[in-house]
This record gives sequence, C-alpha cells and structure tokens, in this order.
Amino acid sequence: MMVLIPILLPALMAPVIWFAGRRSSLAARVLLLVTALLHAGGTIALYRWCDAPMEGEYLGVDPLGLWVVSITSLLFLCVSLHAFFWLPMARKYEGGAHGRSLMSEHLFCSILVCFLSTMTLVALSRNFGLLWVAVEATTLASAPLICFHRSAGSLEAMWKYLLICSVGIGLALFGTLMLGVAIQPPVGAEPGLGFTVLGAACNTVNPAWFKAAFIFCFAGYGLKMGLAPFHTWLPDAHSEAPSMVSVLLSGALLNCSFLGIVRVLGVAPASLRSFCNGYLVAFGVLSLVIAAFFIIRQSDYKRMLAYSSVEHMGLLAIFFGLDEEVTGLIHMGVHSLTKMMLFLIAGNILMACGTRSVEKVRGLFERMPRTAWLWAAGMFLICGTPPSPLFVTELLLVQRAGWWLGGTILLLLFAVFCGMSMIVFRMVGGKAAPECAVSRDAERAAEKLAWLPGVLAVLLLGWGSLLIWNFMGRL
Amino acid sequence: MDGVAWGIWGMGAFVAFLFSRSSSIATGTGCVAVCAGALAALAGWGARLTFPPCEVAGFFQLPILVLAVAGAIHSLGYLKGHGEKRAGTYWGFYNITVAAMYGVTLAGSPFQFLVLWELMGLASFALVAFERESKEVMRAAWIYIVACHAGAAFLIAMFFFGGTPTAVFVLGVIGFGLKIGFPLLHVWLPEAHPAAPAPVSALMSGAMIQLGFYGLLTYCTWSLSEYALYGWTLLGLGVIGTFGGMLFALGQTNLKKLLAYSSIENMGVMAIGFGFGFLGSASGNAGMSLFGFAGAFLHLLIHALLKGGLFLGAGSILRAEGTLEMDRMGGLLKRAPFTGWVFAMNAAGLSGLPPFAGFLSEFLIYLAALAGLTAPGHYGVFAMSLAVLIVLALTGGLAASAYVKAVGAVFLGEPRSPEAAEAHEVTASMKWVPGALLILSALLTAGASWVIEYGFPAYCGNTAGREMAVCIAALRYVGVFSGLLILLAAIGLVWRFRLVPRSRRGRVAPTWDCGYRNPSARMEYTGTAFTQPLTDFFAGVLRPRVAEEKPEGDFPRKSSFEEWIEDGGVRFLWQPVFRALAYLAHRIHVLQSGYLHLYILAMVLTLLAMLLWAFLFSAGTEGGF
Amino acid sequence: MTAWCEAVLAAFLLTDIMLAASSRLLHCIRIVAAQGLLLGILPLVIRSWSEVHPDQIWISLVNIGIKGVALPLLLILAMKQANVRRELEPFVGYSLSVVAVLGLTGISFWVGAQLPPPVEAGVRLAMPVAFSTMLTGLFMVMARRKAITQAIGFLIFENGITLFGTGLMIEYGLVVELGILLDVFVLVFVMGIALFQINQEFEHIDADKLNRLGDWSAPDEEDAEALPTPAEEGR
Amino acid sequence: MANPTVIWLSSFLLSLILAPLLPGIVNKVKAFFAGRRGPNLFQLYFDLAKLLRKEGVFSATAGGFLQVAPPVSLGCLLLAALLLPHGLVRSPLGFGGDAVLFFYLLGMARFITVLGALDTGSSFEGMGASREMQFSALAEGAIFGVIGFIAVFTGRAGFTMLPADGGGEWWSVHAVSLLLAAAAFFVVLMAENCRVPFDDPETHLELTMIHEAMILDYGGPDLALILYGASLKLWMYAMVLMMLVLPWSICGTWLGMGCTLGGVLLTAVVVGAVESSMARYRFLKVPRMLVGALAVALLGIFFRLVFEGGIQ
Repeated sequence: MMVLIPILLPALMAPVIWFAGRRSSLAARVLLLVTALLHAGGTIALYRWCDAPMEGEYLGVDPLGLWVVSITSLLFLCVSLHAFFWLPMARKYEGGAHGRSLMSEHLFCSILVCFLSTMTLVALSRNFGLLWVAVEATTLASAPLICFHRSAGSLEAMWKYLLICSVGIGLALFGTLMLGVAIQPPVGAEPGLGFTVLGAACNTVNPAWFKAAFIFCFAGYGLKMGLAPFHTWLPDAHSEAPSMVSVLLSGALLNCSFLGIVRVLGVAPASLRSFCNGYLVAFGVLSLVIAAFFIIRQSDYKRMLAYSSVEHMGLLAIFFGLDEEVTGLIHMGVHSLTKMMLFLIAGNILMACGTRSVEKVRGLFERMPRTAWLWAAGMFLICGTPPSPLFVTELLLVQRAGWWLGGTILLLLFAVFCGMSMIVFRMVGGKAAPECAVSRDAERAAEKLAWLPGVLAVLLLGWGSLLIWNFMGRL
Repeated sequence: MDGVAWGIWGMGAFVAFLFSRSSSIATGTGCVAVCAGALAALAGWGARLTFPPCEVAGFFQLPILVLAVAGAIHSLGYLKGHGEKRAGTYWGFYNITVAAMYGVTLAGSPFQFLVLWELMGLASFALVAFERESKEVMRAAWIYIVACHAGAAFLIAMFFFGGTPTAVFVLGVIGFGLKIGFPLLHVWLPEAHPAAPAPVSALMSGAMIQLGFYGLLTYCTWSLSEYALYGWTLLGLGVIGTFGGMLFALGQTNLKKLLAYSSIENMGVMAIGFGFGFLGSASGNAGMSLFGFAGAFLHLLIHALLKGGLFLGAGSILRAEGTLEMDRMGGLLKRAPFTGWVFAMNAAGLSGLPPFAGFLSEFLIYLAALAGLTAPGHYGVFAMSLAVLIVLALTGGLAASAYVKAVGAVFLGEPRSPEAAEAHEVTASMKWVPGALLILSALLTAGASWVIEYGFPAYCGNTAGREMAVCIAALRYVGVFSGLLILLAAIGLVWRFRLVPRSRRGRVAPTWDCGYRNPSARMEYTGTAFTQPLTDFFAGVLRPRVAEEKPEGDFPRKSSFEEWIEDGGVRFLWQPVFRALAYLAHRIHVLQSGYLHLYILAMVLTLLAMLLWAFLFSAGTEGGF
Repeated sequence: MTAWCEAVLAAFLLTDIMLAASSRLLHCIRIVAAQGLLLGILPLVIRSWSEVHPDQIWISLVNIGIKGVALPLLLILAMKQANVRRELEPFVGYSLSVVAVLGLTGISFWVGAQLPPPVEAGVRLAMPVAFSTMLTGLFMVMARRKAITQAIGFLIFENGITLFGTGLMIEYGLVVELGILLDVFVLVFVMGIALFQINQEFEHIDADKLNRLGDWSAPDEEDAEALPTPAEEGR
Repeated sequence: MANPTVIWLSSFLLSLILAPLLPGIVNKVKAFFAGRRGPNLFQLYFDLAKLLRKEGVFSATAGGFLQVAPPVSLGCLLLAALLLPHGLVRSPLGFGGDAVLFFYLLGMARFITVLGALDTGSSFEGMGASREMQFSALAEGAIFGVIGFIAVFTGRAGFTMLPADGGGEWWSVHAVSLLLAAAAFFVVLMAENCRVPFDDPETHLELTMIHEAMILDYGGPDLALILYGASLKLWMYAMVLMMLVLPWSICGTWLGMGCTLGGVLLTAVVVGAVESSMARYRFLKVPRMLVGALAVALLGIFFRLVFEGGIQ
C-alpha cells in the first residue's frame, strides 16, 4: 500500500488546498509546499523496491518508474518552492500590470497537485490500460493549468492541447487494445493488459498485430511526448503556460509520456525490436530536424525552449532506438533539470519585461545581471557544452551512432546551438531597451527569484564535472 | 608542477569570481595567480626538459606561459578606467583560459583533449564578449563561439569515428583549421580579435590559434604513409592563407583587424613550413624536411612574441588615442615615443626584415623552398617550391607595405583627428610589456641556432647530419649579420648626431610643401590612400567596396571618396550560406501555421504512412497465432 | 448472434456517413447519442445471452448512460451556450465529405485485411469498422470549422476505439473500463468548460479564429532579405 | 693565381669608392645622346663633399624616423655589400641562402626610408612612399624568381654561379636561359634604382616622382648619405647582373675582377642609353612590366629545366 501514498496523497490534498486556500492564498502555497515535501518523502520511501522490483497487477515499482517518479517529485518540489515566492509577484506584476484576471491561487494549486498525482500514477502503473488512463488524466489535469492567465492565447493553446492530445491518446488506447489482441496469453492464464502478463507471453505474439499496436502506441504516446511531426501542440502549450507549469509539462510530463513507449518496448519480442528501433531513430532524427529549423530565427524565447524540448525528446528516442537505455535515462534526468532552470529564468524575464518577443528584450546584462548570467549559462548547458552533463551523454550517443547517423546528429545539434546562442546573445547583450521593462520593481523581484535557477546551475555544473571526471579515464 | 599551476589558476579564477564586487581584490589575485601559475608551470616545463627535448608540446607551451604573463601585466593598465567593475569576470575567465590552454597541450586522451579544448573556447569566448554592451562585440563573440563549436564537432567526429588516416586528417584539418584560421575557415579571426580586449587578442592570436597546429601534429599526422598528403594539403592551404591573409590585411582600416589578418598570414607561413617538413620526409629530401619543420617551429615562437607585442601595442594605442581606426590617428610617435618605436620594430620584425627575429623563420622556409628547387625531385615538388618562393617573396613585400601603413598612419605625420591630437603616453605596464617581448625576440634571434640544435623535436626528421649543420650555420650567420647591422646603424647614428659638428647637425623647419603655404593634416596621405595602388592592383581578389561623391559643377561643393574591403570568405561564402539557411528556416516555419485542422491532418497522414511502411515495405508481417 | 453484431457494425458505418453529410449540429449530436446507444448494446448481443456476465450489463448501462445521454446533453448545452445551430462553410463540402469518408473506410478495410483474425473470434469486421469510425471522427475535426463540431468529431473517434475494444472482447478488467469511461466523461466536461471560456473570450466559437499562435508570419510582413543574417548583423 | 680573398677585398673597396661614378656615367651618356656636354663625370663626388659640409634640416613634424632613416639605410646597404661576390669571388662571409639575406637587407633599407618619408607628413612624400612600396613589393617576385633560377642553375642557394657539382662550360649550353634571367634582372635593376621607364630621377614635378619624392625633405649630410646609398645600390645590382652574365671560368682571377668592374661601368652606359631612348611609363603600366619580368625569370627556369636538361 506504500505505493499508493505518492499517488493518493496529492489527490487527497487537492480538496484540502481548495478549501483552505479560499481563505488565504498563503495557506494554499504552504499546503502546496507541504504536499510536495510529503510526495518527495513518499518517493524516497519507494526506494526500498529499487533493487527488487515490486510488480502488482495494477501498480508496482521498478527502477525505470522510480527514476521517472524521482525526477517528477524533485521538479515538483522545486516548482512549488518557486511558486511559493512567485505567485504573489505574479498577481502583482503579471495580473495587474496587464489587466488580466488570473486563475485563483487555491484552484491553481489544487489542480497542480492533481497533476502531480496523475503523473505519479503513470510512472507507477503496471497495466497498459491503467497507464493509458493515467496519461489521459495528466492531459486533463494539466490543461486548465495552461490558462493561468486567462488570455486569448492561453485559451487557444489549451484548446489545441486538449484536442490534439486527446486524439493522440485515443490512438494510444487503440494501440493498447491491439496489444491485447496481438499478445495472446497462454490458455489458462487470466487475461488482461498487465505488463507481467503480456511480458510473460510476449513470445506468442502475432507480428502483424504487434506492429500495428506498436505504431498506434508510438504515435499516441509520441504525440504526448512531442516527437515531430506530432509535436504541433507543444510549443503553444509550453509557451502560453506560466513558466512553472511549463517546467512540469516539459520536464516531467514528457518523460512520463515517453515512459508509455518504453513500456510497450518492454513487451516487444526480440524479433521485432529492430522494427521498433527503426521508428524510434527515424522520428528522433525528424524531431531534431524540425527543432533545429524552428529554433533558428525563433522570435519567442519560450517557444525556443519548447522546441529545444522537442529536440531532446528526439535525442531520447534515438538513445532508446540505439539500445543506449542507461545513458538515455541520464540524459532524460539532466534535460529535465536543465529545462526547469531555463524555464524558470524565462519566467522571470517574462515577469520583468512583460514580453516574450526576443526582439524586445535587450541588454539583460545591464538590467538583470544575475538572470542574464544564468540565461547564458543555461543555454550552454542545454546545448551540451562541457562541463554540461549532456556533453557526455550526447558524446556517447554520437559515438554509438557511427558515421552517418552520428554525423547527422552532430550537424543538427550544431544548428540548434547556432540558433539558440544567437537568440540568447541578442537578449543578454547590447544596450538595454527601456520601453520593454514592466517596472524597476518587477526587475528587482525577478532578480530575487533568480536564486533557485542559480542553485540548479551549480548542481548541474557539479554533476557534469563529476560525469566528465568519471569518463576521463574511460574514453 | 603542472598540477600546482592548475591549482593556482583555478584558485585565482575562483577568488576573482568570488570577489567580483571589489575590483582591486579581483585584479590583484587574478593577476598574481596568472603569473604565479605560469611560473609554476614553467618550473614544471623546465623539469620535464631533457636534452635534447624531443617533445612537440614544449614549443607550444612557452608562448602560452609568456603571453599569459605579458597579457596579465598589460591588462593592469589596459583595464584601468575601462570596465574595472567587471574585473572579477575578466580575471576569472582569464585564468581559466590560460589553464585550459596549458591543459590542452598536456591532455592524455582524446576525451580530455576535447573537454579542455571546448573549455578553452568557452572561456576565451567570455573574454571576447567582455565589452558586452556593444552589439558588434556580441556579434563577433557569436561568430567566434559558433566557429569553436563547429570545430569541436569535427574533432568529435575525428576522434570517435575517424576511421582511415585520410579521413582523420581531413576532419582534423577542418576541425583544427577552424581554430588556426585556414583560408575560408578564418572568418572568426578578423571579427573576434578587434572585439576582444587587447591582452586577450594577444593571448589568442599569439598562443591559442597555434594550438590548432599542436592538435594537427599530435592527433592527425601519425601515419607515415600519408606524409605526402599532409605535405600537399598544408602547403596548398598555407600558400593561399599566406597570400590572401596579407592581401586582406593590406586593405584594412582597423588596426586590430589588420593584425588579425596578418595572423592568418603567419599561420599560413607555419602551414607552409610544416607542409615542407612532411613533403620533404615523404620525398626523401632531408634538407627540405628539416628546414621546413625548423622554420615552422621557430616561426611559432617568433610569431607569438612579435604578434603578442603588436596586439599589446595596439591596446596601448587604443587607450592612448581612444580609437583603432587608422585613418583617424597620426602623430602618436611624438606623444608616445616609446610605444611607437617598439611597435615599429615589432612590425618590422613581423614583416620578416633583418635584424629582427621575424627574418629567421622566413629565411629557413626560403631555404626549404630552395632545397626543393636544388634537389632533383619530381616536377610537383619542384613547382610547389617555386610557387612558395614567389608567393613568400610577394607576401614579404605586401607585409612590409601593410606594416609601413600601420606604423605610418598611427605614429607618423600630423594627427588626423582632435582625439588623436590630445593623445598621451600610456601607463608603465602597458608601455614596458611590448618592449620586454621585443627584447625576448631579440634574444631568440641570437639564440635561434641553439634552439634548433637542442630544442628540436626529434620526430621532425634527422636532427643530426649535414642539413642540420647547414641550418645551424645559416642561423648563426644571420645572427651575426643582425648584430653587425645593429652595430653599423649605431655607428652611423652616433656619427650623424654626435660626431658631426653641432653647427651642422640640423635645424628644424616646416615640411617642404611645394609652395603651398598652410598644409593641414587633411592633406596627409591616409593609410587607405597609402595602400590604394596595391589594393587596386589586386582588386580582382579583394573586390573593394567604394562609396564616392564626385565633385560636380564649376565650383564643386562637397565631394568624398571612401574605399573599404570586406572579408571575401564572409562575403562570398558564409553570408550567402547563412542567409539561405535563415530563409529556409523562415519558409519551413509555415508548418507551424496555427491551424488545428492541418495539425490533425499531418498526424493522420503520418500515421497512415507508418502503417503503409509497416505492412508493405518491412518484412515479417506474416504468421498467425 | 453474429447477425446482430453485423447489424450493429453496419449501423455504425451508416452513422458515420450520415455524420459526414449532416450540417445541423443538433443532428450530429443525435448521431453521437445513437452511436453511444449502439456501443451499449454491442457487448450484450456479441455473445449468446446466456453467457453475458451480470456486471457486463452494468457496464453497458453506464456506457449508455454516459455516451448515449450525458455527453450529448453536455454538447447540446454547449451548443446553446454558443448559440450556433449549424456548421456554415466547412473546409470540405458535405458531398465531398461523404466521398472522403468512404475512402477512409476503404483504407481501414485494407488495414484490417493486413491483420490475421484473432483466435477467439469476436467479430471479424470490428477492426475495420472501428478504424473507419475513428478516421471519420478525425475527418470531422479536420474538415469542420466550429470548435463544437470538433468536439463531436472527437467523440466519434472515441466511440470508434470503444467499438474496437468491445468488438474484440478484450478484457481490460473493470478498473480500466471504468477509468476509461471516467476519463472520457471528464474530458468532455473540461472541453465544455473550455468552450465556455473561449466563447467568452472570442466573440463566437469558431475554430479557425483559434490560429493566432504559431511561427508562421506571412512573408510580406518580414522579407527574408531584410532579416538580420549572422554575417551582416551590426553592420 | 691570386688569393681570392685579396681579390674580393680589393674589389669590394673599389666598389665602395667607385660607386658614385655610376650616376655620372649615366648622365654623361644621356647628355651625349641629347647632344649636350653634360655634367662632370665626377659630379656626384663634388656634390657629396659639398653636402657633407652643409647643415642638415629636419621637418618640424618629424618624430624621429626622418632623422634615423639615412644612416640606418646606408648601414643596411653596406652590410648587404659584404655579401656580394665582388670580382666574381664568393664572399668570405657568404653562406647558404645569403642571397635571401641580401635582398631582405635592401628591403630593410627601403622600410626605414619609407617610414622616414612618411614621418614628414607631407602628402607628396606619402605619395612617393606609397608608389615605392607598391613597385618594390612586385619587384620582390621577380627578384626571387631570379634567385630561384640561380638555385636551379647551381644547385646551391647562394650568391655564386659555381655549380655544386663542378658543372660544365655553359655559355655554350645555357645561353638562352641565362639571357632570359639576365633580362629579367635588368628590368628589376631599372625599377629598383628608379631609372627611366619606371621613374625619372631628373624630374622637378613632385607629382611624377617616386624615389625623389621620398627624399624631398632631406638636405646636407643626410642627403649625402642617401645619394651615396643610391649609387651604391645601383652598383650592387649591376654586380649581381655581372654575376649572371659573366662566364664562371674566369672566376677568382684578376681578369675576372677586371671584367666585373668593366661590366658594371658598361651596365651604367647601357642604363644611360636606355634612359635616353625611352620615356617614363604611366604608373599603371609599371606593375605589368614587373610581373612581366617575373614571367621572364620563370621562363628562364623553364628553359634551363626542359631544353637544357635539368630534370631527368
């Protein structure tokens, strides 16, 4: 029953936060923080199954799920910490300043915790049906979060997110059902869509059905994870959502969706593994291409980050397509942390400048030195410049990929770097443009908020140095 | 000792970053750390030194250490009153850069090399972007970091799936060439060097770009059977780089841009040297091989010293005049005589004129070319030697006129602008450091023969034998003649200004003005005008841009003529390419049209395509339950 | 018994085509309700009456309750909210839509033909029919302008999936079954809220007003030559 | 058979002494063609003596290069003179590649002179300096073409026409290539010494001057040094030319020395003849002439290699 704690606890906290938060926003924020802490505790408690996986019929813990849950929990903890300071400022600088009506805090926080519980459910479910339900639930829980500022743009983004993702997830459900048909459990074994059941029976599989099943699951979960050309909803949602939600969407939710694909791969018979890998690599590379071309000359820095998420999801797919699971998982974790840092900074910049357009933001170094430093540093980190951990993972990927694939990946990564660095330098350098600042206070507030990304940056640099140090001898 | 050095540098960086609030602490610790670390490293270097020292790295480490110290001391004056409040950043990254550069020369494994190489680029990028308020500086920095990344990408490819020696070499030439500044890969140099603070430009141009050759020699040219290929490639690149670099240097109006192009030229000279070295070994021409390698390695040291001195001098000029546009300067010699004379001598040295150091290496490379002519080799080698001979000669002439232009436009004549008129001599540190480098180069001139005799990397061919004797003898002769020249000049000067009776020593009068009574600074020949005949003659290559207002009417009011030269590589290759890419990206953005319907359509089509592929083209669908 | 199933499936195809042909939203919603009803009936007729498990009946009832009654009512509510009666100028004309749906049906039958029949029979045709229903739903999303029509299309798509599940008698177990139902219900609920919000924000629910986000700016606005290119910027 | 060193030394001293004679001869010849009596053959000696007794004048603009230039450049020239094979004897100070050093020393002399010219800030001297640098830069190419020729010819990289492998009698064999090389070098000689088709030493219009324009501001001892340096330079170029054209068999004999001196003086006569038979080129045409000289030198090498059997 310990498995249920991290899932149910946030779900149960939701109404509490709702009622308590109506009185005072402080209560909502504190409770949010408390929930995050409890969830982190619950996650740590799960580690007793780290070595010996626990496989129930519906729920269970295995290293993969545990890793995803840990990332999610850590991100949520940081985000709620950020939210604790950010929400009041948001009301002050983003709501009032633009005459927008913001979503009420208690509602926001309670939906947030629901989102957390659904994501945890995804990571811990051991049954394809349940997995699907959970993934769909994440969509439902995250959709309202997108329009925290009730603007036309955010509503549109939410609508697209809702519709496209639901369609995609529908495809995934179709695929799941086909999986049930494809893998016939031996006679006598009770039927069902449990991983264990299907995994045990995966040698009595019908290739044709399995291929169809895989394709639909891949399309569905791939859509939710933002692989091109299914990524179309992603930039809108990630750019319109408030930054802390973007963090969860791109740092945690994408991983969870990817987990869906990995689970399907888990029950794939060895004979069909190459078939699946082909799709993974192909769509990974396609995502890289799309991301590269959309990052070059991107005019909205939050969209730039969203496309960089597409890029990294593509890399993740390639990792698994080349059977580099472990490195892939490291990459996943690093990407989540780095992307969290970047999105938080982007949020601060947005709060201070009130615009998402690259052209209008200039001379950050003069106005917000800390933010500017972190923004530039984060850019280098996400692009895999040493000492970023991504340097090592991407290096291993390229090495594994060999001449043509590796060369292509290098080229595309380089293109991405060109686009991103140009945008970032334009924002941080040059003379400050006075007209785009909301107010001096807003800038100061943003500077105050810069400490969390700073900590993250130090963390990542340390991790990267450690990783590089480990590989010094080996490569 | 190296560990100690790195420790000191690291601590220096750390402290500098930590105390970036107080510039004095940051500056003090930073500068001291650089020097102390360099000393420690030097001690380590000396300890490693065996006789004869057979390691290539030594030749690359000395410039790093020397220029690191020189630049650090020069920065003390250079930063005073300019961006002092960011001293912490500056010194932190300065230390990291130095440490990374030194580390690159000691890296044990490809991975270490890559990491340090990237770190070097990153840290130096931060230094290039030091004056980040300026849009141009940020743009230059962008070009620089992009070049670094591209190079790193090629190096990764080289290290991790290089394959055949040829592939390794090609990838290496591109990857390292982006750092060295081989023709067409050179675009970042003329952008980054003017943008960076002068000490940083000195460090980069004098020590960092040469590390590209270190990489080439260490990681790409290990296959004896490919020596001919190495030789031909390097020679070809070198010839183009030498000539083109100098040609474009000739047309520059910005002093540091001119110096940057001359760096491209000097890298070309080194490439020629190494190319001769490899080609000689391949074609069994011992003399050519020895002279080539010796010349290249000597040029490495000499170029580091002289170019370092010139860039630091340019920094002093910038601080004295407040501009780098040569056509707005003039008459600085009277206001800052010491800087002026040192700059002039360094310039003469880099245009390869005796008695200065620059002549030695060019001389050796001439010898290599002549060895190629005298030895009965096959036509290719012969033709290449001849081509190099001619090109080097022409380049020598061009270099001389380019540097005459620089010295003349900056230091001589009357000031061409008010700010030039109230220029002043710079602070002691900025004054003496270039002088010290000049003295070092003079010592090198005297001791060149010993450097070659003892300090010559063994693998570069036979270190004993007739050729070696010839080489050493020639170097000694040149040294003696340089001494003699200095002696003669001294005698002449003493005679003219001491022995000639005071009554005839000369009085001061206005310049002969051909009857025109009141000459003004606007009548002077500008630097652009000085080189205009040559740039016209080579207009086919340089394609100068001209903007002129012709005088019209019987009483012409205002007329103007402006000519400037844009980088050929940027103008005709990279700019179009990048434009095309940007345009393509712009077009591709139509995919994200914002129409939900189209998104869904794309999704469905992809899905159907996947199914089609799975069931039509990929095997293994048959088989039931 | 299969005769009944065939009939249900045929009815499904028929409803798809009617959907493609009908312009009035109320009509479309009625079709959704009808499909919900059919889905509820299918598990009861798919096997002989004696074998029907009692809680199967419950599930069917819930199914009918939600898909046949609740969701259509929600949709009608939303429609009244946005006071739109009919789908005007769709992207794809009605007659053409019918042809398209037929084509999609053909494709789905081809896909179905690729897959060998599973051992425990269920209904052979369930797969193609379900797939064609899904495609029809997606087609509605693509071809119609109104947001509400897109919601309807999505429901059709959902029905297709459920049809597949029940048609092939896949055991997901009670939890999953209910979970799925719950999800769909909540989804439509959220969609309704979203529609309501959008309706307030934009003057009328029109999905192609929802195309302001995106990276494509018309070329005449910014000409590629005028773009700052790395080489010349700052000149 | 005399001691080569003695020959070299004596003819070295002779060159230093006789150098100022050359301009006199040239002017005499020009006068002869013009049907005038012309100045005294030893005019330059008188001028030098007079100038040395006069007072120097320096521009107020000058910052130091103007003053320093004449002695330093003369020093370079004298040092270069030490490398020449006076009297067709290899200089005792010669070494492999001394030819390179020789021409670079001349380059240094030019460098400092040009800086001196720019030091005055006068537009005319700037103009002269600019032209000087342009022409010399292009001349370098032709010069090194000739050096390459020598290297190919003798198999050695230095100021000698003695082939490394003993060699054979070659005026019979290599006449064509030798003539080509000599022709190329003669063009260079005219250009580098500011002779007529390239520059007009007698002109009085600053706009048309090259070398003269650079030294407008000199007077007294400085001018003396410059004039002497110019004559010495002419002498040295003539000497190199002699090295190319004279048969090597008379090397190291008094006869050789005599031939050399005679040849040098004869060169002056030829120069005078050419000067009086031609008009100065337009400046645009000069570079073409120099590139042409380079081409001729390369052609010489080509002949030497292909038709006269260099490469097997």
